[in-house]
Amino acid sequence: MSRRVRLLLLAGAGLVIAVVFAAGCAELPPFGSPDHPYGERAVAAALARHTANVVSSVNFDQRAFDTLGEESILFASVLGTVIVLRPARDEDRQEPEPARVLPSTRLFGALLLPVTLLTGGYLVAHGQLSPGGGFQGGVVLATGLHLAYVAADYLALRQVRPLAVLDVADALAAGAFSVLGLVGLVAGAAFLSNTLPLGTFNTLSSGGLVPVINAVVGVEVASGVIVLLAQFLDQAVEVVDR
Amino acid sequence: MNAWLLAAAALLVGTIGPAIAVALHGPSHRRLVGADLAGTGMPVVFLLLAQGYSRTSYQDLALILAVLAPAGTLVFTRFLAGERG
Amino acid sequence: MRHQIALALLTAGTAALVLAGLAVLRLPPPFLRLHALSLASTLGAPLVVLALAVQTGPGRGAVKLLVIGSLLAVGGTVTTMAVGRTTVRRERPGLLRGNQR
Amino acid sequence: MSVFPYLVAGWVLLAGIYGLATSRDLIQSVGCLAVAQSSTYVLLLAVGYRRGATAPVFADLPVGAPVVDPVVQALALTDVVVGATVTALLLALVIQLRKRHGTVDPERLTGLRG
Amino acid sequence: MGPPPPTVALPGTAQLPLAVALPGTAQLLPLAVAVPLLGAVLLVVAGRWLPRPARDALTMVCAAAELACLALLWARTDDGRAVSWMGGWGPPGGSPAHGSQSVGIVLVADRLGIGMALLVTVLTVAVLAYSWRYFDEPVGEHGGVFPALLLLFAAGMCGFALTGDLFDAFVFFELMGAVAYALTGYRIEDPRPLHGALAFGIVNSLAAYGSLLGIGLLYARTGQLGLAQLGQALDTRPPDLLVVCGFVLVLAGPLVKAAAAPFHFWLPDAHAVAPSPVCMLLSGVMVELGVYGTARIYWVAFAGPGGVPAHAFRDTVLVLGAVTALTGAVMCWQQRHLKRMLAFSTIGHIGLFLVGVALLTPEGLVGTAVYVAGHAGVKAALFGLCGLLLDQYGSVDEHGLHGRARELALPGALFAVGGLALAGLPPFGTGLGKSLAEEAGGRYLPGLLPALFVVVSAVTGGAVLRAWLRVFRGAGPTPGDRPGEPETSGEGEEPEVHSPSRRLPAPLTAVPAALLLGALVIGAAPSVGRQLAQAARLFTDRVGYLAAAYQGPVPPAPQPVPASDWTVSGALLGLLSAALAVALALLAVHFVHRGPGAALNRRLVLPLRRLHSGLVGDYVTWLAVGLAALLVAFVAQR
Amino acid sequence: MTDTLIVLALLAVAACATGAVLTPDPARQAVVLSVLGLSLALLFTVLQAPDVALSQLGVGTAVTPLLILLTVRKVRRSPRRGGDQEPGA
Repeated sequence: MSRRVRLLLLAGAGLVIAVVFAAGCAELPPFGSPDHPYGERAVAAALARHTANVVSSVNFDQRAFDTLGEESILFASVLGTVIVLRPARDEDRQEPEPARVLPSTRLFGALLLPVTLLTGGYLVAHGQLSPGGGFQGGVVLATGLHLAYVAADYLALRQVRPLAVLDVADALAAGAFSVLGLVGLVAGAAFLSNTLPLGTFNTLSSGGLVPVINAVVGVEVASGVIVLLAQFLDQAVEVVDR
Repeated sequence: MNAWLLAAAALLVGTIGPAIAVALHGPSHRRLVGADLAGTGMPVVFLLLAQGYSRTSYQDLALILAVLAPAGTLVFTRFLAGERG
Repeated sequence: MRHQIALALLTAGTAALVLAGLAVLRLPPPFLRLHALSLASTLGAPLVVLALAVQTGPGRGAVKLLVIGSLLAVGGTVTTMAVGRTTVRRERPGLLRGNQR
Repeated sequence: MSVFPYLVAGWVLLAGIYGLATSRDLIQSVGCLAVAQSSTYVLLLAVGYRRGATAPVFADLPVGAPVVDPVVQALALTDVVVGATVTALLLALVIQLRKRHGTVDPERLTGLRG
Repeated sequence: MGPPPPTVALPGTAQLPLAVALPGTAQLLPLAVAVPLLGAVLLVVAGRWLPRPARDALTMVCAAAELACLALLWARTDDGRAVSWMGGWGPPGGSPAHGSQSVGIVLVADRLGIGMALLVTVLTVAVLAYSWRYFDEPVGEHGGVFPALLLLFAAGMCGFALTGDLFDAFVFFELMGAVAYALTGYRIEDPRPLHGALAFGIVNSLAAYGSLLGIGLLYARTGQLGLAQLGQALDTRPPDLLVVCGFVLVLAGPLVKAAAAPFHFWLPDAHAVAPSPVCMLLSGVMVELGVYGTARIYWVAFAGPGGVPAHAFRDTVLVLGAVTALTGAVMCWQQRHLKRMLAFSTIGHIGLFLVGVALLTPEGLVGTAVYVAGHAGVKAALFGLCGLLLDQYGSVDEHGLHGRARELALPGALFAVGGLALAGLPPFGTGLGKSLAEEAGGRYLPGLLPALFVVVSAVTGGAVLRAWLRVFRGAGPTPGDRPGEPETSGEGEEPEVHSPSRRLPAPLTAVPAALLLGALVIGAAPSVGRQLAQAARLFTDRVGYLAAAYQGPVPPAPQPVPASDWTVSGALLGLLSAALAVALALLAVHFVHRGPGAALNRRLVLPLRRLHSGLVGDYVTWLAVGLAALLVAFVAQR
Repeated sequence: MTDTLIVLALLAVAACATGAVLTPDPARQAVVLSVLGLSLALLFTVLQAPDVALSQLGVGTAVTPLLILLTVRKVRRSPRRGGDQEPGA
């Protein structure tokens, strides 16, 4: 198919999709309408379970099964990336050279690294109270660790990054999620039921299972993203063709 | 309608808009100027929104961005400078 | 009274940031644009944060705001320098022969 | 205004499809895929918005205050994670592809056709 | 405010006395997803220390546990549905009147869903047995990753088959997608798998995002995510453009997964190059799950008065299926790369499955169900045999292997049997399914639809038999190359194992043989068909599904159980297509240069082959064109 | 006022998305994508979804552009196609 034909086909198809989509949207409730039945129910359910952040309640309690699937996707993607980027037979590793970095950058990175890790931890811990949670905090933790790379170089990063441990931590956290689900079954309730004490509203331990799953997700996301980024950094910096 | 939201809207038009415009043109390192400006302006917008909506918990957004945006920009400068390591 | 001070600071900060934005847009030479960047991070952002802190009043909230503000100022300065170095390398490779590879 | 956000979502999707269809670089294709995905966030959150309401986080909010729909936010959150990980996986494939094929231009990959 | 009353969902079926030791029916549903997930974790953690035999044994134990779980579920559900609300978030107070008031995710399993999950697990076990001595897997750090990915794949597919929630289906769709991309690109030393995996990944992800947009639109209208709840909410007002738009967008994902034309371009690229054991799963069951998803979503959510009219769905999907079937058959005949040939034959059969589903009758559905089961066995066996050829000769090229596999007597015989079974030879499951679907189709479009079934199965079976004659019998002259035509040769493949001179490992023959035997049993044992017929009746009972999901009393299904036995005409048509396949193969091998169809070939077939260009950009364009066509079709028939 | 903010954020998203697909060079696209991530986070905030905005900040402005940049770097540094620099740089 020539480029011209492709563009013509695409233009035609795009036009049709655009027209029908726009016409369909015209039938939607207007933007900002007050009618959200599922949302109302979710809010009530979250408050009944003493979880202040309703989004966390939906993610880690009411629709926790989705999150189980989502964490499995993360786990599978990390595994897949590791296996796709595994060293081939005709590749070598090359020790990277220390990099030259502006002194201001180095100082800034060194200062910021602890701040980032603290912020990430804070986001994970407050997941059921304020915006944030395991996922957001995990990403911040993982990205924060790579400040070591920005500030110094790859060699420094490798020293603060126990990859083998994180690899296992990622897997264990993924497994812990399923195990938490099984706890409900063993307790005679449904899979992933919230069988823990609910605690006082608006405290760090409120919400029963929510803070636990939240922490598990935080560990999984942080270690998973670090392993993921490590694979790419290895490729970009270390691995060379033989 | 309050002054904080008004200021946020002004920043969106006056700072973020130009930043996006710059980020959409030219070679990478010139685009980076736009990205950097957006990285500076956006946390301020988030703080103003937090105040304007009277939701102090939105300030976390600015905090996270203040931590992540410089890291992102530094990574960009590192790769675009074409050096090794 | 506190509100008025806050509004004044807010106006000044917003003006600085908008000025920086317009400068980045209108100034064609890449090195002049960098000045606009540092205007935004060292003047505009701290002023707005100060306005917010004044509005909030003394307490933990204000401290958090000031921490964010200082992060912004420091981070902005460092990134501006880094962007500047990259720009120099790309646009005037001769200037930094020592660092060239 | 009553449909504008939905239309923006549609626009972003079509833009992503256009980028994917015309891309000459597989890394850029993956970027376009990320753009196409952002249309889903826009639509989901626009659907959940409610005028005059605020975020469904009751730590600093009286119970009973009007809040926007938390469910779509949870869905969008899931979607963000899924998108990031799939992007990583696809980029890993691109890296290996470049090693084996020596190119990331889809037009120069002729191993599979007919 | 206190905690709400516990709303633990209990199964609607009677508890066996065994239930003290065994998990309850409702608990089995999440277990079917959790067991392989946990197995994958175990393998990744322990795999780096365990020696290979221990790892393989551990994998087998996990797969067997999963199999036991699903078999128990199959036994317990009989003529009913198992329902399980995740986290106990069922209807408030457990009352069916509040069925639409729940906030949780529901898993609903009837025997078709469990059957798909069982098929997944059986094939996974077969694949694990097959790859016992197959790969030289990486060791150490990456040990255990391949079986872990297989288990995750199984978890994703089982979750997709059992869920009763639209967004949850999206999540599991993405899970099986992500694993499938990684597994397709598993052989990183060879360039083509990476190319195929990338095309697969981009097209599938894009379609999944389309589905999610559709889910967003439907959520905006109804405020529901559960399939049953969604269907009920849609029925409260007449359908409009929004429903059509949401329906088509939601179907984008399943239809791309099902590789319906013109969404099919990724499939031959991916299946031709994925490791053979992975192909067994991809072609055997993952693609069929796309059809299953299409059927389930339509039946539960859109078959009501507020959804998409039955005639619109029937006519549109019939055309879609017919186009898919013909495209698959024509392209299948053109291939010399054996795995690519099998991939196109899968597309041909998918077209037939779509036709069977599109009839919207229990009869068509039971035919499709039996057909899918039989096809899974046959196709997996054939892919397994291709893997054997790859293992022994480092090639899957029909021309390059000409006569070279004469010494492989047993695999050769199996390959021939597979070809005949693919053509629908009685009493294989494929033959029974084909006959049942033909009969159901003949009632809607007499003559035309049965002819489609016969032609497509004869051509795809004939292509396999042609390859058998050339590769295993050395019949006819070696065909020359076709310069200037787009073609994928099967030569120069990186062998999947790096010790080609070794003895033929036993599982490489035993597993395909067992799979073919399974396909035979499905067709020959009447109880299989009868149970699937009951399942098909249950599947088409929308009212019953809604009631079950709401945990209310389920009214008895109105339709009679469709017939599921061999008929004389069906058996004759099966024999006819098998004979046609043999004739086609013989003609092609012995009269290769004397085709009167050269002009036809140039006019029609060559352009079609050119369309399969291997370009991701083209595939995305076709995806958009297909969506636009579906939108036009459904809007026009509203 | 809130509607104005939402419209501005939507316009920013649409502009960045359009710009990103029209940028053929992946390194430049990475810069645009990071700004797109910022715009999306802004949109989510004005749509009162700070949770999603936070993860978008992490993923959209940090992780995805970083992954793309690392891929670009790997691809450009591979020796089989030497001297392939960013066009126009």
